[in-house]
Amino acid sequence: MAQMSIAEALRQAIREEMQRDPRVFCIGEDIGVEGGWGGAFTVTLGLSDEFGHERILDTPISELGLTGVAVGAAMAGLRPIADMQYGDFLFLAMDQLVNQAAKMTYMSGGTVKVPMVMRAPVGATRRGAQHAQSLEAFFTHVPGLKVVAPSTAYDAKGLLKSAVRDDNPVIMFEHKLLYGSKGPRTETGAISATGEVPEEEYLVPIGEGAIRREGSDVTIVGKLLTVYRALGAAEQLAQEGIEAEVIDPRTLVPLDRDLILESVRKTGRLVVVEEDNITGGWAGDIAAMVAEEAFFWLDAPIKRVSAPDTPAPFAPVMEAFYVPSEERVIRAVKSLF
Amino acid sequence: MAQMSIAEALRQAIREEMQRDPRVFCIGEDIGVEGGWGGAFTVTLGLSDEFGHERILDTPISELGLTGVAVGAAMAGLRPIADMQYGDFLFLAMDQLVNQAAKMTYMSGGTVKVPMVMRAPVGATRRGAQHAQSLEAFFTHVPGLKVVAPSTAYDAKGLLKSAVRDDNPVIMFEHKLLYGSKGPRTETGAISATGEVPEEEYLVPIGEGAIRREGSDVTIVGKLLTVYRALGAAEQLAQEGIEAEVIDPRTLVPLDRDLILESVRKTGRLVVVEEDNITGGWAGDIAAMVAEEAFFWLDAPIKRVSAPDTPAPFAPVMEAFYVPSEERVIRAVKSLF
Amino acid sequence: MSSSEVPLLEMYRTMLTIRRFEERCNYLFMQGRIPSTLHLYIGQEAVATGVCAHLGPDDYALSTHRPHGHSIAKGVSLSIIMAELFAKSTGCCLGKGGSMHVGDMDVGMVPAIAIVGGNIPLAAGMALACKRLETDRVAVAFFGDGAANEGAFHEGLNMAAIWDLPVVYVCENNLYGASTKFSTVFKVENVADRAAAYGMPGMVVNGMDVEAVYQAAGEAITRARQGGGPTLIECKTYRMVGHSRSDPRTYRTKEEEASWQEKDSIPRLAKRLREEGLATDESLEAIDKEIEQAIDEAVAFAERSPSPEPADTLKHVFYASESGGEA
Amino acid sequence: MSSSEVPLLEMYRTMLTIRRFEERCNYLFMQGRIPSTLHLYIGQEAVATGVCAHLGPDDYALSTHRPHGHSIAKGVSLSIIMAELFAKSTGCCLGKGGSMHVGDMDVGMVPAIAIVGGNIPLAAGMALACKRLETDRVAVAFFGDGAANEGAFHEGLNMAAIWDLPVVYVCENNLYGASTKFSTVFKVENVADRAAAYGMPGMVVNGMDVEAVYQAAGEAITRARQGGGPTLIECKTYRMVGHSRSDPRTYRTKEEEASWQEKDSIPRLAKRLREEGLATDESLEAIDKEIEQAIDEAVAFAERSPSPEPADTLKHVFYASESGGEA
Ligand SMILES: Cc1ncc(C[n+]2csc(CCOP(=O)(O)OP(=O)(O)O)c2C)c(N)n1
Ligand SMILES: Cc1ncc(C[n+]2csc(CCOP(=O)(O)OP(=O)(O)O)c2C)c(N)n1
Ligand SMILES: [Mg+2]
Ligand SMILES: [Mg+2]
Repeated sequence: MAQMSIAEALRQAIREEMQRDPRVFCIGEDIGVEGGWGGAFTVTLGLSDEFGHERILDTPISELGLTGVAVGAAMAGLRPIADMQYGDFLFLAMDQLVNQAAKMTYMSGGTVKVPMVMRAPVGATRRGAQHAQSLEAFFTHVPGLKVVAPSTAYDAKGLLKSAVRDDNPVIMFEHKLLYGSKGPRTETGAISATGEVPEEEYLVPIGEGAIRREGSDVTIVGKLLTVYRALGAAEQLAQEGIEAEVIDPRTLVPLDRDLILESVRKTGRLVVVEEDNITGGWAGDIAAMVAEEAFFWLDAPIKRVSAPDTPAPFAPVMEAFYVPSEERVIRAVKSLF
Repeated sequence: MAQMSIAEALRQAIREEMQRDPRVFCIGEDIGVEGGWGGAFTVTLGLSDEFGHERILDTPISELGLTGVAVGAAMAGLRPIADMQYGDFLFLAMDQLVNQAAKMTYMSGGTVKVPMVMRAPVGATRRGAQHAQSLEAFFTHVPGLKVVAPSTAYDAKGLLKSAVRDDNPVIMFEHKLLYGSKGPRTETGAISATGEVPEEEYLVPIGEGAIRREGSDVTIVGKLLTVYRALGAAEQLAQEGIEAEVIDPRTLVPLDRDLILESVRKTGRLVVVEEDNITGGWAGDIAAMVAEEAFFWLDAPIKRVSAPDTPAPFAPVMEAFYVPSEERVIRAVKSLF
Repeated sequence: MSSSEVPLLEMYRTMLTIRRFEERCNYLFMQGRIPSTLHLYIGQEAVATGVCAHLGPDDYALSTHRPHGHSIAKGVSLSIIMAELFAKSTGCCLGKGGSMHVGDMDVGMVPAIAIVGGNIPLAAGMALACKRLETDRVAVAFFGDGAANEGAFHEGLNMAAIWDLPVVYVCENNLYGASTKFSTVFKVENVADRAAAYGMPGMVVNGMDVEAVYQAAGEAITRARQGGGPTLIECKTYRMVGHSRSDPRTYRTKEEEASWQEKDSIPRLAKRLREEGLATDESLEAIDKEIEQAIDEAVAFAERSPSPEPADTLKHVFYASESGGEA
Repeated sequence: MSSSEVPLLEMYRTMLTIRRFEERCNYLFMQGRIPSTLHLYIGQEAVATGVCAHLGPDDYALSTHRPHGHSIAKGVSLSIIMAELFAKSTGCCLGKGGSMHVGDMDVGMVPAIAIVGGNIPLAAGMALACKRLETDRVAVAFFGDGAANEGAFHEGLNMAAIWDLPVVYVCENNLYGASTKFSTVFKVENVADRAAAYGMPGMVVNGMDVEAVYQAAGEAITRARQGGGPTLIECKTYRMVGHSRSDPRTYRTKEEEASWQEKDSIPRLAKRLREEGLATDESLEAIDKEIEQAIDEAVAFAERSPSPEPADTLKHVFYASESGGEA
């Protein structure tokens, strides 16, 4: 098996899918420029040499337009993988995603399909409020979209391949601090999510979560970066005799509800950790589901460990306050006992 | 006291604020055209005769642009009230609202203010999926925005006046079926939200909820149209001996959390009713807050009565299935006993 | 192009079908038998007709909130359009879409997009697919003057231009975007003047003259098919009815309406047909009867069709290869 | 305008201040003393300088992800910019904004918008306020060639035009949007060619010649102040450094870089000053020294300033009249 960073695993997934299916192509800003960077986070680096500029299609700075082009291309028989340089710019393309891509199959009575992928990096990395947001909750709320959020190289590759093959629009959120922890374009604070990726073809099915650590005392649900915060917290809690079960849903829509519900029925306690602002976040939605479906198994209130309700601040000292830390997870867990 | 529909009450609020403060102006599509309709739902009808076309400013069909113009005008000393013909088009303007308006004060370290109002109609009214959405959850999740959602004429006027005077961006959601139930542009299924509106000046403060009906057995939280569904359900439940307390938060951000929490501590049961899709909706956020803050007072799971996770269908028979009914509220309440 | 090559009689039939179909829609709407709202195309028939005459079922047409005319011209069956307006399960969108989303991919009519300007980048994307899949198909997007002030117009036309996509943009300038007069929101005289900003050819055409539309569209569509890239065609036209339901049209003058009424494309073409000896009063009368009959059948179909079940709401959120099923 | 009316020496000082400030930023960034990323303005100094020379503190300037140059030219103090880059609580945004959001409303420099094109409608709105409040203020938006492909450009310029707003749009065409070459995403030769699509005057200017920029900006700004409406000025320029941190610039050739290096606006202006007898080698040297000293002071200020407290994160989400407090 090969060791790969998430950026490499995503590149490998794109390469394999493009080799397999000539209809697959990439579209985005600065993704295939000769001598360029392969997108903002190197994911498509080198692919235009391999596949040419028609299939690694560089666009003007036109987020709504390039998204609309992807939607239209998907409707007419191609399978686009669109690249948003920063998730924050999805707000410019939201009409095409929410009003067009997500609703086309439904509005047409199931006759039209939109097999496209939109990839978007999220997370705070010292660039201030317009390059830092976690966008998941804006899209998990949209019927007709599937949403995936890999936290490991294995999942990144397997989920992207599944997303490309899905006949529906799939948004993949990627965390900037997880792309890789080496190389010139690495982010300060990056975490090594490098892992083993099989040589042979595999898919990670959309809709299946993973238990990252088993435990019997409390369930911690995280996603993307906060999976690592949850795991770090779990290690420390174990030293104090609290065994946390850590769940990484991997897919946010459709959600593996049973995995979470079964875990909570076992542990009786739930903490949801995410980098996004607390009000209206995805964490609240998990809490609501559990408060509805597993209420009688709960021994304690449901806790959310999220960013506060502020835009992302620039100064590293404030950003560290903003992004949930292991300490905050530990404190939340302990408050339930 | 005068009897007014919500559309009339909003018009009155705009008139009074424009008379009071020359910096206040309206901006939007088809809002002040001579011989036109006063916006899609008559709210600004006649105001351009009174205030002229400079202050009731008709724009091109450019939602992002007109929103950006409002943000800029607010930053430079005016107090715009922007009009979105249908809430669904906010997705086109989302970058200006989320990345610019909501973050400007924060990013500037508190030195810049953006005193603007954005008004947007929501709700399903037989026009299909692109003219039907409830957008609240997309905006309650954005730090830096205030969000109000009046369900009565009194609140509509008082909240809009408060919104105009607020030094922050405020989004007002208005339900199409509540504007008025008479006149040529009335919607099928409109509910009369006509009510008494005092002659003398008053404000409804942003951030204060209202108890619409007292009760001791269960708390039902609704907003906009679903306040009326909740009240209808409560009447029927009372005949079966269940006394429901119905809460209308009126402001969604900042939320009157104590009003809801106190009610739940009293009743021990919570049902949240809204027209929006269930996953990632505002109802889930209320549930999460209560599951965190009032867990030990709860006697039963928290129920959400929402639209299913589908786009809004066109056919009236499906739309009636989509929008929460009194019956669904009643069923949800009964399931808690 | 000599006039003998122009399918004048066929186009007459299409234009009149659109006109009569919509007159009927309006009548049924007034009677309360069609729910919701309607945006009628009456007055603009020559545009859809003249353009779609060049398109086959494999070509794509994209429409807006005002899609009945384009759908009919593109070959969608009257019955499934009418059934959709009646909110029936046999409608072209199974009752899920409604008036603003009619379409039928089987004849290349993309379910309409009611977000003004939203179909413009989509059309570029479909054209990109036509090109990549090495077909000679084209995509045509219809939209209004108002749509040309949307950012989507700018971004979409630019991409179509830089990539030489086989797409034709047809702007139907009917002088109003809802109640807003063209001249109050444009400082240029023609929408087509904007084509130059993208290095794209622009054409201004009399949209009340179906032959002129046919001619211009033919040129642009041929260019697109042959790899010559996109064109922006502006058709000057007029909507002879209200923008949508209950529009008293008091934002424009009766004189203006009358002056455009005189330019009505259908009597104009009828006159031409008679002059060319292609039709007589009687033969035109016969066409009208046939059309009314086809519409009667469409209405009957719609009326006898079943409503969807309430729980059908839950279907088709995701695409399933097995039609009707859920993924 | 005779050259004696042009504040050449002042502009030289501004341009050199921008250059030296950013050279220092780059050095400090390499040393790890500035966190985050930086988009440097080196090479484009003549644009900000020539335009802002016409603006007073009551006029508004709006910038982008590359805002240091505009801020300095508009009169923001070096110390509070540097402190912001250092993420200190004395920064112009109290450490909340960072490099991409520097600004200072006290001198009319709007905190920068890092969403490409996002400042274009905003500028129209600010200009609308200038007009309505019956001032003779203007708003100037700086943006790149890349931004001119955003929908925001289209919608913003159109509104500015139809309402004759006192705004000047300055497009700094540095031939690249990030790594993307201008000619691959535009089918027109000049961004300014697009002005015609809005019925707005467009100008193409040599952005390496501060006098040319000064001249053109003066004309446009005067027109705007006098109620003559907006202008789109395109300045042809070049960024002589990478797009942001760690950009090896391998998407362009060394020859291209060298050819623009020869056009560098600062030596060009120095030469002119000497020729005109407005400066000597010694006096220019003295200016450089003064600038370095001012930058030293700014760095010292930034270094000795305190970091924000972690919990300061929670402040300023909403505006409060009492500065520092929460609404
Ligand atoms: C993005 C968007 N903004 C506003 C509307 C509301 N609306 C529907 S039709 C219309 C006017 C469109 O004008 P035009 O593009 O000229 O088309 P026409 O109606 O004249 O055919 C408006 C404003 C919409 N559907 N979508
Ligand atoms: C809406 C948006 N899309 C993409 C980006 C990422 N990005 C930052 S700078 C840049 C290039 C901008 O090019 P241009 O407008 O020419 O300005 P320049 O960097 O050359 O000064 C890009 C794509 C962004 N910040 N905002
Ligand atoms: Mg029109
Ligand atoms: Mg550039």
